[in-house]
Amino acid sequence: MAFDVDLAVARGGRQIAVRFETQARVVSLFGPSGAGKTSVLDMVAGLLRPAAGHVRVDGETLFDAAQGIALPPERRGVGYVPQDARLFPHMNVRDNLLYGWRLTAPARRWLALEEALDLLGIGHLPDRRPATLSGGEAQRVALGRALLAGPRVLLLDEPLASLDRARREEIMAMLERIRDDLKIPIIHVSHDRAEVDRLGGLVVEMG
Amino acid sequence: MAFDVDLAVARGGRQIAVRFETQARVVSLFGPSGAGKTSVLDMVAGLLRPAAGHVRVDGETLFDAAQGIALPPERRGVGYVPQDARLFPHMNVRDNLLYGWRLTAPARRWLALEEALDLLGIGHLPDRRPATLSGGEAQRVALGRALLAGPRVLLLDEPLASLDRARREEIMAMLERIRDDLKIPIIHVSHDRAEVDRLGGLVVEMG
Amino acid sequence: GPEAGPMVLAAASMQEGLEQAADAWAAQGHARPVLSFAATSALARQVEAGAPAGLLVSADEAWMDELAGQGLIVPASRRILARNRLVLVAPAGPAVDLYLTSGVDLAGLLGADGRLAIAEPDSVPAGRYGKAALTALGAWPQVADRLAVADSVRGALALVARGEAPLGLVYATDARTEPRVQVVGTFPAASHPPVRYPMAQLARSTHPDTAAFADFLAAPEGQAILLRLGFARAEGP
Amino acid sequence: MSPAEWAVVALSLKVSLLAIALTLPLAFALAWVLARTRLPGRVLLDALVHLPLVLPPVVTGWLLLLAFGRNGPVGGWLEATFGISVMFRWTGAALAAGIMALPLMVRAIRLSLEAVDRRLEGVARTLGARPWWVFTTITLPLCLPGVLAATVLGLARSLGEFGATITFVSNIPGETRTLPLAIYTALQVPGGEQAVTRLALVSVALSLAALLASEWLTRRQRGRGSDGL
Amino acid sequence: MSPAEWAVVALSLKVSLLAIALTLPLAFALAWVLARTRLPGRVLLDALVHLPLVLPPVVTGWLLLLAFGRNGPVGGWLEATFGISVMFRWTGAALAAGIMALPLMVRAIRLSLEAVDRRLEGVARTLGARPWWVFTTITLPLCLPGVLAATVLGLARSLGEFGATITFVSNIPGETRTLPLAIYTALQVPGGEQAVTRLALVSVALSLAALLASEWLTRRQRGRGSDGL
Ligand SMILES: Nc1ncnc2c1ncn2[C@@H]1O[C@H](COP(=O)(O)OP(=O)(O)OP(=O)(O)O)[C@@H](O)[C@H]1O
Ligand SMILES: Nc1ncnc2c1ncn2[C@@H]1O[C@H](COP(=O)(O)OP(=O)(O)OP(=O)(O)O)[C@@H](O)[C@H]1O
Ligand code: MOO
Ligand SMILES: [Mg+2]
Ligand SMILES: [Mg+2]
Repeated sequence: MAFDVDLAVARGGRQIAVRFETQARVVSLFGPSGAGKTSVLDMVAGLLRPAAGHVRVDGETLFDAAQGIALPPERRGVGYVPQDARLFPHMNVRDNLLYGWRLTAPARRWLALEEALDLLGIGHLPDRRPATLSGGEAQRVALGRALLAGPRVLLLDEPLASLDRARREEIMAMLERIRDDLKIPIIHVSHDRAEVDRLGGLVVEMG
Repeated sequence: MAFDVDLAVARGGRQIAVRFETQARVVSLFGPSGAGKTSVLDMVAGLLRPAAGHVRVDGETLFDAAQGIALPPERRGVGYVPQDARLFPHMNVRDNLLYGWRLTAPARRWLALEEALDLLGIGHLPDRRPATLSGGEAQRVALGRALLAGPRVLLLDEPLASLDRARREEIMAMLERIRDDLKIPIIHVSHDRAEVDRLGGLVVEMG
Repeated sequence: GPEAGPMVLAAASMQEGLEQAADAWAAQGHARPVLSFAATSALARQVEAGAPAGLLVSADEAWMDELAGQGLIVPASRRILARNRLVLVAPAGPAVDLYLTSGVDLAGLLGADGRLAIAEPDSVPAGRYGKAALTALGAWPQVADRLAVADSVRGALALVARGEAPLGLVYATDARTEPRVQVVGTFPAASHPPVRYPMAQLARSTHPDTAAFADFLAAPEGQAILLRLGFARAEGP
Repeated sequence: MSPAEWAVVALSLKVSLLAIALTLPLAFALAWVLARTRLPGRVLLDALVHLPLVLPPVVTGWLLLLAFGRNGPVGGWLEATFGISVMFRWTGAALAAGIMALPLMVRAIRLSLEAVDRRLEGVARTLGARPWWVFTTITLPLCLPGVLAATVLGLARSLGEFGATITFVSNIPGETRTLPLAIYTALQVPGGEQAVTRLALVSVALSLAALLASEWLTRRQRGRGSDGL
Repeated sequence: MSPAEWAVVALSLKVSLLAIALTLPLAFALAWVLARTRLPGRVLLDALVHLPLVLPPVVTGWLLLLAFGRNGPVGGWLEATFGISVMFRWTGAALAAGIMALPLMVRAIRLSLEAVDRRLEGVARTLGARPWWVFTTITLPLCLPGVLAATVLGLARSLGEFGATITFVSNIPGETRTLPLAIYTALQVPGGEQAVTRLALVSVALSLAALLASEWLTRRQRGRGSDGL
């Protein structure tokens, strides 16, 4: 079982609940704005405490309310790309990218800085501060930062929303390779049906 | 001439330049991430000072380097929806929405609060603080805030990027009405070719 | 002997005299005493808290009594180091000589809105003596609400020197340090309790030179230094 | 507490409140200049603002006496022009307290001002707000935490101000004898500890009240925040 | 400046630097508790931190004397256990200066700490950083402006500290006679104004240097910002 997720939380007066159990390596969360997609990623990442339920990825329990298990975020091995890029404003792009990489055991890493710069087309930015990046540039840096940490599962919150078609195409191809070659499971939020279809996997409708 | 725009600025070591002169009521800026689309909107809005050039909308000169004209932002009558929503964090959604509305002469207004809440599907949010909104909710509030100020020109920076298809459809329809019924010119950034095609008008390729 | 001399805690108004005396003592081949100047109240409280000092020179008998009551001083060592006179000062100008006697019209001298500069009359020694003197002369009721109360004699002196107060009540020793003021009258010795600076060795003192330095201060050589600065002889008329 | 002691408390409050009321706008203006402008003499101005903090209070009081005394340049001018003098007056005590509080207040406001996201001000202008309105509705509320912190710090500092006050305007019952001066007086005499303790506790209670008020205001302004981890 | 005066300056620096070095971590810890925890006694703690600001400095000095004197609870214990005493020592002067600077430093740090976007800390944790590392690499650098402001304020306040110091550790040349005490001492002798002016100018120069250093550090940390309007 790649994913066994059953989560519930109350937010802003709304009841958010999601449940899926699947062998699929990719799960796409789909649903209207405000349905709770970001909240689900936050709960899987350990940034929002669920009211009840559990999260298991590839057999490992990250959270289980009944058993009183709640791994802290740093031990979940998730590569999270938030909806807003949320870059560290006091570090340049390079240090943002290497933040998780430096904390990862060399054996766990599967991407090098140069590769990431190249794949994401941000090779001209490493010395820039986040405040000077365009929307799409920031989003790509956030993606690179998550990948460089050598995560065991990817949580992508509309990671391609501000990117042009060509760039989006390249990154989709990269995500496919990550899915297929590295066998890294992905939970992914998108409003783009084509994107969702292309990554295949389970589509979870919310809201 | 709806738009007569000729702008140049240097940013992050890159030369950004754009030029269009058109009768079209809608201009779509199209181009890769980092091409300078946001920078152009910032210059039209008066938030970034161009190195050279001019901006004329419906015959009115907002900026002209040669003539030394540079209207301050508050006198340009632009309805700007930034790429990040940039809501005022210390006000609730209602006060965000009404910020420009309250500063607009009643005769200039063409939208009421209730209509905006309704059109944008944010009728349940007026008492919430921006920090508690989802990505798409914040984006819709930013759009409503710009529209309620009764602008004479709309500057939209990927305003629908985090919205689901149904909501996007509704808002596109609204933008079409604004374009056709109110004859308000629009400059619009999008990576979605379908969106661009639907609004018609001039497509300006950048980068 | 040890490289540093005994620690002496002394009222701020004794500063100049004690510095000179310490120099003279050092010139005789002794280690120079370490002098710390502050308000008497602060010094006394430091002694109460167990400060490791040798000698205390107080501006005030009350604090010395208090410490004696707690057994913090060597009773036999207590003696008067010097005395002072209370004077009335005004900003420097044409010489004036007032006879400060019963019924003196201080309020008249202050003018319509002038104030009499004085150290805090309820707590600071100079102020207490001043209040006593003014009361004895029958002038207190006239000036009680016309005071400019400073935290120390120096503060009162500064107010007169700057011309902010037309009159001030200070010690004779203070008056002669400030060229911008002139003494316009001296309070009769009988009008207030004698202004005396008691000195005593602290019970905790350990430095071998402590008693010798105290003796030096009380001896003619030490007294001469203080006399030059305007203090009155410890014993005498 | 005796009626005289209550009068001291009332006077202290009056002096501190006037001090803060006068100093807050000045502190804001200075913080603005330091945070937002590129004035050539900025660092010198900054150093000047810090002066009352660095100098012993009696020196500050002494400088005030030189400037605002009847024979000082400012004091003489005030007297000649308006016939007013702050010497020996509670207004002078407020002046001294305000000056001593100034550096603390400028710092707190400046920190908050520098943390304001200026892009929000830009958006507000596109919505039709003139600079002054942007300031009132965006900048000022966003740096309210700093303004509140400044007010509390300033109030506390004013309540505790002693050295500059007594040097400048002396210690006149009912006019300039604020709490610290009363406490100091009590501390000078043997056995005055009881009065010191009583008055010190009143000082503490006053500043506790100011703190509570500011905490409440901050919490109110911040509104309901995130429910995140 | 005479050699004795230079010695005073050196002593002042030594005292102030020790005071700040000791107080900064404590101030940070207190700011953290006040900004980030929901400790029940928070407001009381806050009030306690403000005490040295509200009370006249001599009262603070007196309280220190009561606590750290040979017969005081802390002082007695220190003496009995380690055989050390801060009475009449420069370490005691640093203690007094540090205590007086504490409330200013706590406030400045707290303001910055409250302005940190906590979602950044969350992201850092998903990237594998433990809480302590998040603190070191994210939280601390982001509130560096507050820490620097606290350092400058604290340093200035320590350099200017007078009342608590003279009350607590007396006025001992070479040991506790810092700049403000030297100024006070100079004020007692006729014609001391020149020395007062000289020493006051040194104080000002020192704090100007601290200010310049902090401005430079802040600018360096902030890096090249936006080129926007
Ligand atoms: N901190 C918060 N406090 C209160 N309510 C919140 C908070 N964050 C989100 N919400 C609410 O919870 C609901 C789910 O939000 P979430 O961000 O998960 O939605 P989403 O599906 O990601 O939407 P979008 O596609 O617009 O990003 C929304 O109604 C939102 O308003
Ligand atoms: N404040 C700034 N300082 C320096 N360089 C900047 C700044 N803001 C933007 N840039 C640079 O200017 C270029 C144009 O940025 P802009 O935000 O206009 O791009 P964009 O076309 O909107 O891109 P995107 O689609 O990713 O939002 C980019 O290379 C960006 O890195
Ligand atoms: O020397 Mo005193 O203690 O100011 O009268
Ligand atoms: Mg979302
Ligand atoms: Mg952009």
